[in-house]
Formats: sequence, structure tokens, C-alpha cells
Amino acid sequence: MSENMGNKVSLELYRTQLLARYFEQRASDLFLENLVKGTNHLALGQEAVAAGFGVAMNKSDYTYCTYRGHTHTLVRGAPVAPMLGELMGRECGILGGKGGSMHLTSVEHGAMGSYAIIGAQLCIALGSAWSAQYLGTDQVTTVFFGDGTTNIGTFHEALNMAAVWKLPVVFVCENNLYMEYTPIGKVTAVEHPGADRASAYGLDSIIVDGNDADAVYHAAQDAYARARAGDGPSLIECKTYRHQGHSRADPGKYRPKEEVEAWFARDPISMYRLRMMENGFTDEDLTEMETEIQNTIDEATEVAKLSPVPSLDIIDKDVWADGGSAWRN
Amino acid sequence: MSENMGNKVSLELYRTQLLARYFEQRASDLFLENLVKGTNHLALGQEAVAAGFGVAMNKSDYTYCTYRGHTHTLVRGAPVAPMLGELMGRECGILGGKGGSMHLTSVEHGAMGSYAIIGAQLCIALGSAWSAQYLGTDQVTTVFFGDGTTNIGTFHEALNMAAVWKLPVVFVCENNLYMEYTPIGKVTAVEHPGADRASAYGLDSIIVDGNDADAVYHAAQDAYARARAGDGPSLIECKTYRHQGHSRADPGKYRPKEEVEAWFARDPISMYRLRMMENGFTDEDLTEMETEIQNTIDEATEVAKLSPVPSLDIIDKDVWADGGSAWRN
Amino acid sequence: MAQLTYREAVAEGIAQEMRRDNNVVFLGEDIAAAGGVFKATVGLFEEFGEKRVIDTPISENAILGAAMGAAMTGLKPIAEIMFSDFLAVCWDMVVNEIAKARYMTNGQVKVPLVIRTANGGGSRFGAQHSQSVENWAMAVPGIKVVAPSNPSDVKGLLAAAIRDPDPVLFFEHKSLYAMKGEVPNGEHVLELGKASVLRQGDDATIVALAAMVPRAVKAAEILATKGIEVTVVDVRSLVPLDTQTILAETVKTGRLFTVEENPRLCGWGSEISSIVTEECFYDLDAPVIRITTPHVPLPSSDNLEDATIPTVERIVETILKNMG
Amino acid sequence: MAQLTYREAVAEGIAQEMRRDNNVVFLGEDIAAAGGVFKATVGLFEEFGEKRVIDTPISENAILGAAMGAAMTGLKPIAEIMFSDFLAVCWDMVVNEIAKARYMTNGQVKVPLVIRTANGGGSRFGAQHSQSVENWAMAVPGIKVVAPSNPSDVKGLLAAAIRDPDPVLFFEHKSLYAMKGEVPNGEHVLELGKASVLRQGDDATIVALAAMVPRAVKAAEILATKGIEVTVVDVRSLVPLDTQTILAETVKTGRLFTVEENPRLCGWGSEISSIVTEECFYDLDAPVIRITTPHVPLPSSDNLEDATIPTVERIVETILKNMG
Ligand SMILES: Cc1ncc(C[n+]2csc(CCOP(=O)(O)OP(=O)(O)O)c2C)c(N)n1
Ligand SMILES: Cc1ncc(C[n+]2csc(CCOP(=O)(O)OP(=O)(O)O)c2C)c(N)n1
Ligand SMILES: [Mg+2]
Ligand SMILES: [Mg+2]
Repeated sequence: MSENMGNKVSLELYRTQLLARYFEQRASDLFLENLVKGTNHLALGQEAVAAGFGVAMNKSDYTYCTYRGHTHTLVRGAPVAPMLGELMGRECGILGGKGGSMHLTSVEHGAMGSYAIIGAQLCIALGSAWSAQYLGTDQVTTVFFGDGTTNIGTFHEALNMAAVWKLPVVFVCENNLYMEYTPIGKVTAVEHPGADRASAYGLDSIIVDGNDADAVYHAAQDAYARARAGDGPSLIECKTYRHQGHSRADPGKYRPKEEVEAWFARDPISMYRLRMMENGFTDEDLTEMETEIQNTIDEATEVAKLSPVPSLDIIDKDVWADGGSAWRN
Repeated sequence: MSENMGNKVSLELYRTQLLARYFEQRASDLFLENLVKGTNHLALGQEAVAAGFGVAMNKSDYTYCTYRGHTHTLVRGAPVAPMLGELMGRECGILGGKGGSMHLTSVEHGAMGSYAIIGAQLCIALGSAWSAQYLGTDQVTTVFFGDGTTNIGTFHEALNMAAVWKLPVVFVCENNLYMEYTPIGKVTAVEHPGADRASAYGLDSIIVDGNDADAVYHAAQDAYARARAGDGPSLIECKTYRHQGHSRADPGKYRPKEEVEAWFARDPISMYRLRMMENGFTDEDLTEMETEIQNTIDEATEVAKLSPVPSLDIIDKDVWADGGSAWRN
Repeated sequence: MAQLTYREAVAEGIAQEMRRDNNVVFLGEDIAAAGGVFKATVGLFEEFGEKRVIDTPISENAILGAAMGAAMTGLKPIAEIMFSDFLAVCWDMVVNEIAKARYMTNGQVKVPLVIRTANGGGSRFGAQHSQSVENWAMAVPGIKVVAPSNPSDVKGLLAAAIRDPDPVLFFEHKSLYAMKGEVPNGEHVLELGKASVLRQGDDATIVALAAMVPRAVKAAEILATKGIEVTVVDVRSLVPLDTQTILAETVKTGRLFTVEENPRLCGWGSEISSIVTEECFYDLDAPVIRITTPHVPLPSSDNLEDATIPTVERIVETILKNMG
Repeated sequence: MAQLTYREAVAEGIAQEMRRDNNVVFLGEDIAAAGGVFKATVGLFEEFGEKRVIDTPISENAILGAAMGAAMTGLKPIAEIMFSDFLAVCWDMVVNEIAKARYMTNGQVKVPLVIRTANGGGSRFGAQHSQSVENWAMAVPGIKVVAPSNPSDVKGLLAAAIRDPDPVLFFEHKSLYAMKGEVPNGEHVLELGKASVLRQGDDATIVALAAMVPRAVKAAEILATKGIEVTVVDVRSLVPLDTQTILAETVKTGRLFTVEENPRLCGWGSEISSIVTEECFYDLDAPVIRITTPHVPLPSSDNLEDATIPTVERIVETILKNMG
């Protein structure tokens, strides 16, 4: 690439968004090829959120995400082939094929798990924030969740306890306007499901454009600075939109055409590419980067495809710390 | 009583508070005599809340309360002897001796139950509000709970759903400053555990003096008018204080002496008596009423004491609607 | 008779009862406008409208709480908990409130409601969306527990559950939603607490539930080709439990095999095994054998999941080994 | 040896481990400044301070969530859920998160924590504060389940649970808190998964847990005066389960009685009955008999509660009847 690439952070944000985008597209393709089974919740269209936080945080920080957690796990540095392998239920899978798409985890990268029961991860995230506080490290915990998740009890319990204990944790509400197939406004007492609840925990009301990676990045930086200074949690609502249905089974027909079009016009990656070019990156630079990342995904796909299915032996493994599953002597 | 008794509502509020006070004192005495077993959570000092709402509501309205629910059940008109009998585990008990102090219920009086697991009743209360709305009756549901209860998830779920469905339900937070032995401020992110959360559900922030039965009564009237007009739920925080420990086992030592003294000086019943006298009631009038209510409690106590323990037959009764408990054929 | 899928039978059972009784109402997440994530409730919103078929927030405790309070005050609510795994999120409402209210209040409080939920594995959804938790419910006094294995039973048992004056936990099996079968036209109501004997043989008895029923039947067919004739009993309802049928069919053959999707420990198979052993000990030719999922969370990938839940092959082999 | 109450042994077990390991932390409602509603944690706040002994809001999901996340990242949390009935409020955290995390992540996530809770009846607290729910936990793969019957075991098993690398649900019995007994001074750590044989006889074997253990022992003494000598096994831990001891002690006498506080259906007695029957069928002289609470919510008044939970008399009568 040429010298005038400029801002390292922008580059990193663009690269990270691309990785997320291409990964999700590949997951979608593999699903259509019936190589990914079960279900699959893609974050296509929402990549700027995972990228903005992922780039702003430290390597040693902790993250928690949802069943829609491919991108949030990837941005921590989890390797692509084992991620795809997991979706495909292969031996090389990052969970050995035992967890699947909804539970991607890479503890060595601080990606402490994807949680498939709404709200639980908000409470679990308290714990790593607490341990960091207790042990006196500077680690911050970030926990991602959707707009629909703000209506379950665990949201409330987690926010309150985090505020009372002044925990270094950042709650990131990705408001993509829908709880599955239901518009969030139909089931929520306030307009902004995250931000309008912040004051109930003594927190500032923060809304950012979740399709603008820079905006997300800056909000993340502020929240991390606050957390590392010992000033406690933040709750950040990122407005965004998913490009596909809720999950494999959903064509997303319940969304008004104009709404879909308006949001596609604000695609985070196209917008960011334009901004990069305004900031002096050339089409060539960017295309080179795009190709490189696409290649990474392609190569990983091949690796995953070649991986065998898991050995049946592992069914009885790793219930317990001794590696086994014995419940009797 | 003399002619100049004046305001019927005041009289009713005073009478209701006295009934609650004397009942709780008797429950306390019976406990010390070891005639009440298990546990016992008294509302001594908090009578103005139950009385204020109890007097303001219609007979056909629904109420839900907690393990600290003797007074809330009484103010609906539940008869005294079966109430005391239940605390004493007698056959005449309002639950036949099967439920005990924490579960007092009188469906025929709209007292839909006392719930001993924090927060559950807030969600259950949604249901009778919903049925009233669905069936087009003008019944309003009132649900009582403590300050500590505002930190559990069910609080959040209930408030949100009530607001979204515009249910005719009034959430009454009795803020007695303590969650069991822990000062509410130590575990809560905001100063006013109820009122500071109202905006998270698009509701007005309402705080009333929970030791002033008139103030409570007026707040209740407003909330009921709103509910009956179809304008949805209210959340009312009543500041009050309990005169004894949390439950039988608790001497309440964790409370600062000055705090206790200041609140005893604001005893709802003494304050109300003074106000009644200012408003023209004579000491004689009031003493007469007091004696009468005390007699009611005394007579009921005798009835309950004479009641036998429940027959063992009922152990196998009333699991199912057919009156039995058979799980097999 | 109409050919319906299991999922269509759900909608049909609910519709039948909503037409009959205006006080039957239905709430849950994405059950209305979208027709449910399993498409098991398609058409209800259109027919009965938003007053009776209601999309809720993600608030399982509020869903069950609202259902309970409404049941206590005159309605007949049906509440959906999308996956049975999520019952853990609102377990308090089920076990401490709904199941106990009538008893604790000496019969004052009545809770006629149905909780419908998608139970069981086989969809590669992983450990948090695949559990069979009907045994959790069976362990709780005060709630009836039903789990149909075919479309006709879905319609008839769901109707019975809705008419029942007690709370019923209705476990639909998510891997059966696509199953087709004959379903009676018009009003169809079965009785809760009756097992059905699907096949009779002299050599052994299999007791199964929900998705294990077709597997047990298949296993019986294979065993028949090997000269072993087995009776297959579809339990259908764990509470009330049709012990008369189970005991009678076991005594006839002298051997009982239970086939359940529950993990090994404290599954419903252990309860039936204990009852049968206690009451028919001297009629048994051999101990009751439980065929279960091993005591592990359910893994997600195809081959692992398939090898974990009892298969037709495992049923056949276990029976062969123990009859050998 | 010191004479301690069961409740004092709780505090002593925790203190022993907190002194040993700075990363042991303890959280729950009213456990710190007030020393717990059962006074089982008195003195810990004073000794270890507010950083390690923490009063929480009424937020059971947040309590267990915080414990889990802390366990995943280097701490050894002990979380109190005040009454075991309240586990229903946070059951998702127990069964879907804490129990499954290691397995689902192929061993990546480690969850070394202890959940302590007051279990069982006898205190006239009514149906929502008196349940014995150790069977619920036994049914869930991925969590260990311990329930001590005396002060010495409380200290030794609690220490073992805290040192264990897996999640442990530790059921203290609220009606035993006042029980006194000899407890070893100094470091005292037992092994999880070992039953203890409290008494041996030739005629029958009783397997019991927690508050049912002293009742079983008392019953055995009464039976001895009638010429019937029974073995009494204190299971102590349901997961891991010491089947070796249970099977061996059953085979010696040929007869097994389980005594449990769980309601009738799917209690742990059914599991042990099923295992024993399957594995020792031909060594049994009679079917395994389960003595349980009937399948009803627990009533509150003295006489009703006493008649519902298995009593010494009921144990004696049931054994006499079946040995007669
Ligand atoms: C406790 C619980 N209830 C319901 C579900 C089913 N469910 C999965 S995703 C989802 C919608 C979540 O919406 P939101 O929080 O906005 O996240 P998004 O999917 O939009 O990212 C629901 C209801 C669940 N997984 N857990
Ligand atoms: C889910 C649950 N957690 C804990 C408890 C134990 N508990 C009973 S009362 C109480 C304190 C409640 O405080 P508050 O809501 O302020 O009501 P108050 O007792 O002051 O009236 C607690 C923690 C419970 N009953 N249920
Ligand atoms: Mg969303
Ligand atoms: Mg309080």
C-alpha cells in the first residue's frame, strides 16, 4: 500500500469492518450451501459497532456478546478458520464443534463468550469487571446486546449492580430497531430503549450513530477512559440496522421497504470507504486491502471445509475440569 | 360518637390505620407468646400506605402484596379472626393453615395474595389489570412492594409491560429505607429507588409522604382516576419506616438511633390523630373508636385461639381444581 | 380427517378453543404478527386480532405473570415460552407461583392457563436451545405436564389443556413440527392423563414420549424383523401419569425399557422405573432399563447431537443386548 | 475437635478458605454486615472486609452472573442464594450458563464457584421458603450437588467445594443450622462424592441426605430395638454420586429404602432406586422403597408441615411394613 494511508485507527476500523462483513457474507453463503446447520444470526449491516469497540479496546480487555456474535468475537482476534469451522460443526471449530454459531468464544483473546439466552451475559459481564477491579488490573469489560434485550429483567439487575459497584464495564446496546420480528417501539415504554433507561442507574444518556465506526470508536474511547479512571459503567446505545432477517429462517418481510432502503443507503462499510477516500486513501489502496481480507476468508473457508467432523469421543469430554463427564464412581 | 365527626374519608383512614396497627401489635404479641410460628413481617409504622390506598380504591379492585402483607389484606375487608388464625396455623385460618403469614389472601375481597418471593407479584398484577382491560370492567389493580424490590428484574419487566399495554395498575413502592438489614442506598444506583426509575417507563416521578394517610390517599385517587380513564399505570414511591425489625428474627440494630427516633416522632397514627383533633374530632370520639377496634381484635384473637389445628386431611387437598392431589390414575 | 403438520395442529388446536371461548387469550414473543418463530401460530393474529393474540416484549417473567394474574381473574391465557430452555428464566413463576397458588390459598386462587413451549433437540441449536426439560416440570407439584408425539394429539391435547381448570405445561417438540399426520376435522378434544398404546408385543414394553415415540415405533419394527415383539406406549402426559396403562403393559411382557431425551439423572424414566419396580417387582423378568441422553449438555454439531440423543439404533441395540 | 453448630461450621469453612486464598470472595444479600439471615456468615465481614464480603441488591441473576464472570476470570466466588426456593429466580444462570459454559466452549471457560443456599422444610415458612430442591440440581449436567447433614461435613465439604475447579451447588439445611457437633480444628477438607456409612446392619439399607440423615439414624435405633438392624448411608453428595458405596451397602442387605425431602416425583430417590434396581436387580430381596414428601407444595402450619415431610415414625413404619 502507498505511504499516504494516514490515520492508523481509520485503517484499523476499515479493516475490522471488512473482516466482519466478509466473514458474515461467507457464513451466509455456507448456510445456503447447507454447510452451516442449525441457525445463524448475522450482523451484516451492524459491523461498525463491533469494529468501533473492538479497535478502541485493549487486547487484555474482556468482551461478551450474543448469539449474533460472530463479528464481536472476530474483532478480538479470534482466528477465522476455527470460527467458520465452528459454524460448520467441524473438528477444527473454535469450540471443537460443541457450541455452534450461538456460542463462539475465544478466552485467549478475551472474547468470553456468546450467550444465547437473552440478557444473561449482562450479568456475567459484571463478574469480569468485578475481578478486574478486585485484582487491580486495568481491564475493562464490554458487553453487547440488542434493543429487545433492554426489556428483560437481567438488563435492570446488571445495570444497577454495575452502577452501585462502580464497575469498569461498558454496556453496548445495538439498537437495530427490531426484537426478532417485532418493532422495538411496539414492546418498549420509551423511545430509546437503552439511552432512556440510563438515568434509572444514575448514568448519562448516550446515543451514537452505530453505522459510523468513528462515532462508535470515540464513544468507546470515552467510556473506556471513564471505566479505567474508576468512574464506573457506561451505557451506550448505538443505532444501527441489520441487512438480513433475524436469523436463517427469517426473510425480514415485516420491515417497511423505505426503512430498509434508507438504512442500506447508510451501509457502514460503503460510508466508511467514502470517508477513507475523502481522507486520502486511494481506491487502489482500499481494493488491495479488500482483496487481502477476502483472501483470508477464502483460505480459512478451505481449511474449515477440509476439517473432519468432530470425533464422537468428545461427547463425554469437558463437562468437568478433569476433562471428563463422570457423575459417579 | 358525636355529630361533628366531619369528613367521612378521614374517619375511614383513621379507622383503617388503627385496625392495621392493632392487628400488627396483636400479631407481634402472639408471636412472642409462641402462638405464631415460622416468621412474621410486620408493617408497624407503615400503616398509612395500606390505609391510604385501601380507602381510595373500590371494593371490586384487585390488590397484591408481599410477605409483609397483613395490613394490605386487612384493609380490603378480610375478616380478622381468620387472618389471625392463619398466622397461628389454625383450622379457621383464611388459608386453612396451609399458607401462613407470608401468603394471606382473600379473593372474595379482591386481595389476590401475598407473595413471598421478591418481585413476582409485580408481574402477576399485570394479569388482573389485563383481564380488567380485556373484559372492559373499571377495576384497577394495586400492587405493593418494598424499596429493595426495585432492584430485581421482575420490577423492570412489569413496569415496562404495564406501560406498553397501558394497563390499569398502580405500582406502590413502600420505601422504608431498608432491604432487610441493608440500607437501600448501599445497593441502589439512584436516590429514590422507585421514583427515579419512573422515567425509564415513560411515567411521572411521584414521591409521597407515606406516613401521611391523606397524602397517600390523594396520590392514590389521582392514580386510580388515571387508570380508570385508560391512561395506564402509575408508580408511586411512599416514604415510610418500619417500627420493628425486618422480621421476627431481627432486632433492627443496624439502624441509627437518631433515624429511628425521627421516624417514630412521625408515627402515622399519632400524627393522624392530632390532625383529626385539629379538624374537630374530640378525644372522646377517637378513644371510643380506638376501643371499638381494639375489641374487634380481642374478640377475633379469642376466636382464633379456640380454633383447632387443621385436620391432616387437607394435606392432600386442593393441589388441583378437583380438590385433590392425585398425579396418577 | 385432514392431513396436518404438527405445527399446523398447534394453530388449529388454539383456534378451535379461541372460537369456542372469548376469554381464551394468547401471548408471547413474536407469536402474533409473525406467526411464531416456529410458524406454529400462523393465522391466529389474523383471525382473532391484536386484543387476543399479543406480541410481548422479551420479558418471560412478565409473560407468565400476566398469564397467571389473568387466569386468576377470569381469562384463560395461553402463554408461549419460545424455547423450553427459557423456562429457566421464569422458573420462579412456574414452580413457586403458578404451581403453588391454589394449594397455598386453600383453593381460593385458580390458575387455569397453558404454557406452550418448544422442547427438545435435533435442530443443531446447541445446549441452550435444545434441552428436554419435561422432567423439571414433572418434579414440581401443582402443574400438569403434557408432551404430544403427533399432530392429532397436539390438537386434541392442546384443546384439553386449554379447557383444563389447572395450569398445564405443554411441551411441543421442535423436531416434530414438520411431521405430518391425520387430524380429526371439527372439534377434537382428548383427555389429559391417558397414555396410548401404539403397538403390542409379548416380549418387552417400551415407554416413550414426544420425539422418542416415533423412534420407539421404528425400533419396534426393526426388532419385529428379528423376532422380538415389543409393546410401545406413548406416555403423552407425565402429570397426570397413566400408571394403569404403563403397569398393565409392563406386566404383560415382564420387561420395560424407557426411552427419554432427558439427560441421565432424574429424568422421567427414573420415576417410571421406580414406580414400576416398586409395584410390579415380582412380575419383572429383568430390571427396567432406561435409555436416555447421557448426562452432558447437548453438543451442537450434527454428528455429535445425533449421537447424544437416543437413536433408533441405540434403542434396538439396548433391547437386543438386554433380551439376548 | 470443637463443638460447633452447623451454622458456625458454615462461617468456619468459608473463613478457612478465605484465609488460604485471597481470591476467594463472597457475595449475597445481607451476608456481610448482618452476618446472614440465618446468622451462618457471622464474623466474615469483620475479618475479611467489604472488598471480599459483599452485600448485594436483591438481584439473584446479577449475583450469580457476577459470580460466574468472576470465576471465569480468576476469582473463586462463593455466592449465597438466601433460600433454595429462590434458585428458581436465577435458574437460568445455574442451568444454562454456569453448568454449561465449560462444555459448550470445549473446555475454554472455567467456572470454579460455589453457590450456597438454605434448603428444606421444618421452619413453618410455607411453600415458597421450604422446598428441598437438590433434585432439581441433580437433573442438570455440569453442576456438582452437595448437601451435608452435620457440622463437621459442613466445614469439610464446603472447603472441598470452594477448592473444587467446577461449580458446586451447596445445600445447607435450614432446620439443621442449630445442630451442634464435633468439628475438627484447623484445616479440614473432605472429598466430594464420598458417601458416609453411619451405621451398619444386616437387614436393610437406608440412604438419606441432609435433614433426613438424623431421622434415618433415629429410625434405625428404634428399629434395632425391634430386632431389625439397618445400615444408614449419608449420601452427602448427589453429584458426584458414590454409587460404589450405595450399591455395596444395598447388596449386603438386599433391601433399600431411600428417605428424601423431595416431593414424590423425580426426586433423587427415583434416580438411586433406578440405578440400584438396574445394577443389582438379582441381589435385591424386595423392591426399593422410596420414602418421600408427598407430591404437594409444603403447607405452613406446624402439624401439617410435620406430617408432610418424612418423619422418624414414617420411616420406621414403612420399613416395618415392608420387612414384615
Ligand atoms: C430469554 C430469551 N427469550 C427469548 C429468546 C429468543 N430470542 C432470540 S433473539 C431475540 C430477539 C432479541 O432482540 P434484540 O435484543 O434486539 O437483539 P437482535 O437480535 O436484534 O440483535 C429473541 C426474542 C432468547 N434467546 N432468550
Ligand atoms: C427473590 C427473593 N430474594 C430474596 C428474598 C429474601 N427477602 C425477603 S424480604 C427481603 C427484603 C425486601 O426489601 P423491600 O423490598 O425493601 O421490602 P420490605 O421488607 O422493606 O418491606 C429479602 C431480600 C426473597 N424473599 N425473594
Ligand atoms: Mg434488535
Ligand atoms: Mg424496604
